Amino acid sequence: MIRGGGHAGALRFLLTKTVKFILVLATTLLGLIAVTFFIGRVVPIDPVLAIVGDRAPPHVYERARQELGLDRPLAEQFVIYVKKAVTGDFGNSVLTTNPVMTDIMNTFPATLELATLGTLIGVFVGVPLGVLAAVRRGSWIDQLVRLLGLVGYSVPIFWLGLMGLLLFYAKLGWVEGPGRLDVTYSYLYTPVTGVVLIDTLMQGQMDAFWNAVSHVALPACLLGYFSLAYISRMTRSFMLNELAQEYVIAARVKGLSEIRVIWRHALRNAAVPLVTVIALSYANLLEGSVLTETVFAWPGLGQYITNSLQNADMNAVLGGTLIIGTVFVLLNLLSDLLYHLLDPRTRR
Amino acid sequence: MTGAPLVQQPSGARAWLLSPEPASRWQARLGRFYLGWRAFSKNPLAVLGLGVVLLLILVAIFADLIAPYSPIIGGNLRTERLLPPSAAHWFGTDDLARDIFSRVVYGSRTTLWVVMLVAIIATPIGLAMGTVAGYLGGWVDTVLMRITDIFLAFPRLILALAFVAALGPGIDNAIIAIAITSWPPYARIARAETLTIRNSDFIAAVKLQGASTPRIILGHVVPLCLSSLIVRVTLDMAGIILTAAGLGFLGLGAQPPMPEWGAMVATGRNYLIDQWWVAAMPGAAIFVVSLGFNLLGDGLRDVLDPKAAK
Amino acid sequence: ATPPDTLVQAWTIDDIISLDPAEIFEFTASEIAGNTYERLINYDYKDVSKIYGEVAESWTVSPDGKTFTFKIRPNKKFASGNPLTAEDVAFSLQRAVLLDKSPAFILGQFGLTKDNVKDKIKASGNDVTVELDKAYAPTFVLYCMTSTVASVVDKKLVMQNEKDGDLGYGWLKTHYAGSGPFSIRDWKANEVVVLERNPHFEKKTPLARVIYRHIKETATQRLLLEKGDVDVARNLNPEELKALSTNTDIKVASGPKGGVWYLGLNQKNPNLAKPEVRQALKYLVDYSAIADTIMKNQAEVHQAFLPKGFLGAINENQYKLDVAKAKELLAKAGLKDGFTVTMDTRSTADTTGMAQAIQQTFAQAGVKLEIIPGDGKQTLTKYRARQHDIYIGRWGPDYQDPNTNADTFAANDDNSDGAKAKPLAWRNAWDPGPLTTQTRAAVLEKDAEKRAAMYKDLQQAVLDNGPFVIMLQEIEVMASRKNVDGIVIGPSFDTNSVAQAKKN
Amino acid sequence: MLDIQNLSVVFGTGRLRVDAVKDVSFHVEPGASFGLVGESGSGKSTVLRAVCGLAPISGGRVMVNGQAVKSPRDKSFYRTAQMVFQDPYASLHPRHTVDRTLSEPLAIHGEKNAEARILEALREVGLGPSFRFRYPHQLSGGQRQRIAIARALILRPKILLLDEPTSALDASVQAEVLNLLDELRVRLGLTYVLVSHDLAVVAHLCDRLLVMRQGEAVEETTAAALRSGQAANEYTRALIQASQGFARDGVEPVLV
Amino acid sequence: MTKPLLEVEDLRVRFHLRTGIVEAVRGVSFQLGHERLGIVGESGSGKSQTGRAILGLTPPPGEVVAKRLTFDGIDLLTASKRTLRTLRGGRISMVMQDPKYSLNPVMTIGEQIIEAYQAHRKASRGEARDKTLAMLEAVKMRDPSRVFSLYPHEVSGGMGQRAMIAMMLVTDPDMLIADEPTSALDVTVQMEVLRILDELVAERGMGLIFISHDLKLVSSFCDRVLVMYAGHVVEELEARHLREAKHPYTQGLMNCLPKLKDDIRPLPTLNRDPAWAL
Ligand SMILES: Nc1ncnc2c1ncn2[C@@H]1O[C@H](COP(=O)(O)OP(=O)(O)OP(=O)(O)O)[C@@H](O)[C@H]1O
Ligand SMILES: Nc1ncnc2c1ncn2[C@@H]1O[C@H](COP(=O)(O)OP(=O)(O)OP(=O)(O)O)[C@@H](O)[C@H]1O
Ligand SMILES: [Mg+2]
Ligand SMILES: [Mg+2]
Repeated sequence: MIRGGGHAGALRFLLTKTVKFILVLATTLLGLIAVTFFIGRVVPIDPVLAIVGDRAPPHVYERARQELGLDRPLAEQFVIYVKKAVTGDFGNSVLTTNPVMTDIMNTFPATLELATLGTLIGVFVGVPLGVLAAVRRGSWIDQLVRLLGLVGYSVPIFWLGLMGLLLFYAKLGWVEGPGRLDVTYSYLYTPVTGVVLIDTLMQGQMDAFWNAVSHVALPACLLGYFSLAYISRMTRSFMLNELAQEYVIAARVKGLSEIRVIWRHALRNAAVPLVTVIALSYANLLEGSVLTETVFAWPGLGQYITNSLQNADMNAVLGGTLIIGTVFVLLNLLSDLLYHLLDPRTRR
Repeated sequence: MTGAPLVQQPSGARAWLLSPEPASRWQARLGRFYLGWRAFSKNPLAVLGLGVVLLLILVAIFADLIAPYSPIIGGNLRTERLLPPSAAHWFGTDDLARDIFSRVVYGSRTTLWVVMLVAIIATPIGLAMGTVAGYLGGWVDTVLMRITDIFLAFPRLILALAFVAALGPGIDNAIIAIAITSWPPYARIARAETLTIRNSDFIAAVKLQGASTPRIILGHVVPLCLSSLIVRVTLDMAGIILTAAGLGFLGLGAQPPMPEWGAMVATGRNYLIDQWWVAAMPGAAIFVVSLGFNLLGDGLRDVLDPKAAK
Repeated sequence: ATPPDTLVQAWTIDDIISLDPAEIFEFTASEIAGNTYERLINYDYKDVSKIYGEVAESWTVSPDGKTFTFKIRPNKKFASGNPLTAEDVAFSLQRAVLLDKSPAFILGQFGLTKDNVKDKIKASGNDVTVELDKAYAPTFVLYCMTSTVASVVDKKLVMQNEKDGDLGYGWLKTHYAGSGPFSIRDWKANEVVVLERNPHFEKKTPLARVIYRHIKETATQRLLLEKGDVDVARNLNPEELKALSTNTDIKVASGPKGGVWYLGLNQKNPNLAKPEVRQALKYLVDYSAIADTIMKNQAEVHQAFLPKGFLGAINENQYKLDVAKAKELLAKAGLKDGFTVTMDTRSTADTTGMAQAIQQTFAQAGVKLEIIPGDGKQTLTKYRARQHDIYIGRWGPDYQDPNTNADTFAANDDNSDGAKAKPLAWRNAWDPGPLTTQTRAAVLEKDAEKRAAMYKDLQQAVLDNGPFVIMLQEIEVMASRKNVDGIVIGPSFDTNSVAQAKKN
Repeated sequence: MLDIQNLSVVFGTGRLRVDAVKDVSFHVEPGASFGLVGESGSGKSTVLRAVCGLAPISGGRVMVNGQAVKSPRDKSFYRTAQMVFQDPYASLHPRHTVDRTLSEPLAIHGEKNAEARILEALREVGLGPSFRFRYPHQLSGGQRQRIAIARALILRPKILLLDEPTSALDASVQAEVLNLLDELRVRLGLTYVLVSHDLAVVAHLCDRLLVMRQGEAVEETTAAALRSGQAANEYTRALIQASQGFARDGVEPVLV
Repeated sequence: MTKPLLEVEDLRVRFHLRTGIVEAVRGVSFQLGHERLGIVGESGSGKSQTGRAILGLTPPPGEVVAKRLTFDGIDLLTASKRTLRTLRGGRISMVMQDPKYSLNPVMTIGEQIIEAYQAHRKASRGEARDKTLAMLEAVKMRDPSRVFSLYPHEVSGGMGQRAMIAMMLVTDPDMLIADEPTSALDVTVQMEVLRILDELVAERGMGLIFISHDLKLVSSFCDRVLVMYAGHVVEELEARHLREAKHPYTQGLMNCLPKLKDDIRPLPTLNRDPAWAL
């Protein structure tokens, strides 16, 4: 009976959640559009120049300006922007001439690939490290985690990236260099998902797959390290909090093994806030890997947006920003859902 | 007057500080401070962090005295470019024949400026947004938090880039950009903290004494949010320095020839493999200072935020 | 490692915005067009004065100097397999004018407009005739015909992909319809351009494929080159090149390019408007030190606005760092204690490096230079609005004729703020006075020697009095693996050829 | 002094609606002491909070000193009625010294000679001036509760609302605080409304009391009636029974 | 009373803190047979630490020393972790103060009880489930199968505490430590829970240590009472003879409570003699 009620409750919960989510998404995106749009208009870069170049004769310049709609009032431009954006049309990128959506579809998988691997490393190494550090508070492993974290917070990522390349690629030759794939393999497969690892694997191109793995290893480990630094420290602090709870003592009183107490009872509870932390760090990797992408010649979204911004390619900037904003909100929702899944107290 | 009596009765001074019956506001405050300091100083890493930060401040103040060369005017381009570290140039010279040590020393000013300004701009914004939203609740909360979310959902570096692009490159604008992008997490922390405080009995008690809302927020809520915020800001300092460096790296931070560590590393990356010192020296400076702030933040957390230290 | 039949180049190729020759105006895309399209005529990379027919077999000029007739080679084919005819040539030229993209003015300066181009350019049999509005110097016309905008496109293929009367523009922006040694197989913005051997080209290329990889970081380029994961690195800096000189697997080749580095002094700034100040600043740049250190392998000292290799170029350098002289001049201008001035500087490594070197030598005479960094588009926007004090930048010629630089450095028809044309002289608010007329006259001078003399005069006038401190001429360097051979570094950016490149 | 008629308090709406107080009425004479007893969640605190404006009055009427209360309460109200909270560990601002805590109400109401008033207030609750600059963490639970009482008294209110003032304290400390409250009431002529779940405490301090259960008033009775074991309502009897200690069947509680 | 179940002699619990060493329990000795032993004392007197030390659950900076600490002949101080683990929950259990905090919030009550059972008895899930349901029934849960699948936050305090008791007694331990098992509950519910506890103890013949600060409650519930002050036992006496307590602390504790029946005012207060703490 209560089970049935639970289901109905869950359904209602999902429904209200969805409605709320759509509202949140809509307002956030509108806010994002507004901020980006007005930034785009106050940036002292002439977007027409990006299209026609410096040496274009005046009439070519004028025509391009009109085509961009820059001669209309600001408010009108904004309305047009929003109208189009709602239908998923972010216009064409000036720099690549492709529709911005296409460009994002091309660059986002690269970023996704890197960020996902980085987060996986961060989670699968960072969480156990954090747990161990909390359990052995004050021991060498705690110090190690602390040090890893502090170094991770303090080292410039581009420096570490180049040094990594120098050591593991140039000197030791353990991994492949910058880029996603050697040219030899570039045309052995057809891009489907855009994630090279998946595409090559699905098409049975094992050589290409291993080559891609070798390419992605270093940047992924680098991002993984940064996410690990964060996740392990947060895990540690959440675990310390949980380990001090009464129910942990109760679990020990029951005569459960320490492993079960820690990994099943305490971590299961620490997982609740941890989900949010992991989602946040994932979002950060998705948006913040511009520097890594530059160093590793990784044709990702971060580089795309930065490059567009420097060239006043506002369509691309807006599109990219909206995508990242959407992903951010989606991740928030996901972590929210997971939160509810993991924590029965929040299910009403 | 000699120092002898004091030396002989160190417990006297400590007893005074720790007196359970302080005789004045000052004694109470000092005692509290001393207690904090004692907890703090038990953590050698935190003291090290404080040392680094103090060193940064001292170096910034006395840059003129410390730096052996001009940070801006270089030597002979033909003979003094890209010299490795030596007795004459401790950290070597850069591509424009400038002494890197002197530039690092002067760069501490920029770094300090960045750190201070961001702290002064971002913390109050975050604090105000968070406490007001948390305390008032209702639609004020909804509106303020939605704004916060929007800024939070914005790719941070991109927002900073955009602001710098809009305001024009330069260190001050970079700082404003960083400040604008770093307040949302502070607002969230302040709000969360406020939510736990706002229903507490001591807030109800001042309400019952007829205190106005601004008075409650400023006098009673803010001081309690401040400590976790200070900790968070200190821990963020490293990230802020690195973001400034990242902006410098993208050419949007400090203006040349102003010595800014991030921009220096950015130049140095062109010589990374053979003239390693050009990037490594300012890079090491960034690292040390970030580490210092992190260690300090960690230590402060133990002192100010016993919850997190558990 | 790279495959033996493929040449991989590491280069920053993020400036490509179009692959349509009627629109291409950027360095990277120009080079790619140069290797994938053929033009009517071309010039010898070694001796620019030698012009030869590429698609044209021969050409004649009518007695009145207004009509050029080109005879097209028979039996040529496009990469698509379609035959290349006079019809295609005429279409290509008309199309460039009709589309009216940025480089269209190169043809437009001969009086070709949208309205008249169908009458002025005609194909008949194997011949293409082009009718001009004035009797221009033939060298001027021919040099213009060698530029990318005059590339021959495959009319049939292009028109198959026409949409809404756009002459196939939308399609060609990202596709290929040419007859050059290579064809463009793939372009992924900010990632890669892949060229593939054109099977229909007469002289089969030794390499099956040429790949341009977008690598932004020079250190990354170097690592890739040293590991053999690219064959050529295009953007290495002097230090990296120096370090590579000890690597026996790698060789470095270089050749001068048409680009010049200069300072533009805005005449709206009252200090800079003083002739003595302009002169003084020319004495306050340590040209040779910059060329030997910061810009080593990337530029050499050159002070006239026409680069080495152009008709009439002045190759002697009359200025060098002379602080005493500069101080004297400043004193004469009433600025004994110097003055403060800003410089808009693109925040790339070489530009900022030069700017800071200049900042140091300026300071020696009391001129306090504040550097305002910005990205390219940003500084350019400001420059075009005449809001700078000093602008440091590079100017590349649009075509191989001296008029291209004279027109921008020495001519300014309208110095008012609302002027339509924005040559460099205008951007610096400089009214060159009689120089404008002289520039206009030089285009019409048929006698090559006289014409050269006219340009020499123009250059000298700008050297003495112009608001430009021209400092350096660009050098293009390529570091490549030892086994790579046959890459030609031409005098302009569209003449770097990989057609005969091979790997041993 | 305090007159409550048909008070009801509702929190939230829809599914989240909680009827915390339903139709409760009682009246307290000036100088009297009135008790509210009941189990956790029965709405005792909510009644007090509704009087002070910390909880919404959804129905009924609250009169203080002969006047209906205004929402929001004005300053004169706060000078008439003050409240002491249950948990002395939570009701003092952890970063404020005793001095600051006590001077805050004086500052809000623009009172003069704060110095003297603070010292006097401390003396009233049996603490010396040496406590003035201490922080809460330097005080024991009983001392904190004294400070909370001092804070409530410093504006010289007529009514003191006491929300389980001793339930967080050890038995020995509870006795001290109860004695203090008793003495203050007589000396300052205060009116008390005391909330507690401990019948003995209520009976000790109050003359009349109201038993509450799930937001409703169960019965109003007197301390004397409790002592003599008279209770009309079964629930009240159960409370009395439970307060006697554990009773194994048939065995009388040892301590009475 | 034959051989005592638990023997404690000179038990000390020390905490090594930065500020020095805190001795929370200072030389506590007692024996427990199959009886109900109450431990009372004011807050911080070391009651809980005594209970925890017996189970070997003194939190990290703490250290336990004792002349003797045996359970059914097993030396708890030298026993291996393994042995301790089988003892804990298997033969010695503990019911803690607040069900809100001592039940794992993300596991259903049923799961938690099954887990406790399976940690000590080799049983299939089905058996464990049956046993759990039976146990829930034994603690007078109205609808055991419903409660089985509820999460801790979905039950009231009284139900939670009964679930906690079920969890701790499902393995039929020989000894139970109850650390303020009812102080978070309402008085009426408190009585119900105590009754259940009382019945179970009587039925199964367990030894019970009942920790509370409520003298009245302990004296009415237990057979014997230890009165603790500042970490040591100031007095040990039969519950029946509490009124004849000799120690002034015990007397003070009893007198300072307001009583329904007689109205003494002012209430007598406790005058702490520093000598008690020695
Ligand atoms: N702010 C609020 N929002 C929603 N419900 C509330 C709020 N405050 C109190 N309640 C509800 O009102 C009811 C009465 O609470 P109240 O605090 O008055 O009880 P009480 O008798 O004081 O109990 P206790 O003895 O535990 O203090 C409870 O069910 C409680 O959950
Ligand atoms: N982890 C710890 N570190 C330091 N001291 C501790 C620790 N845990 C308990 N103590 C101290 O040990 C003493 C006894 O604590 P204990 O919990 O046994 O008291 P108690 O009698 O159970 O009190 P209460 O009735 O409040 O539960 C207290 O003074 C306490 O401060
Ligand atoms: Mg209450
Ligand atoms: Mg206890």
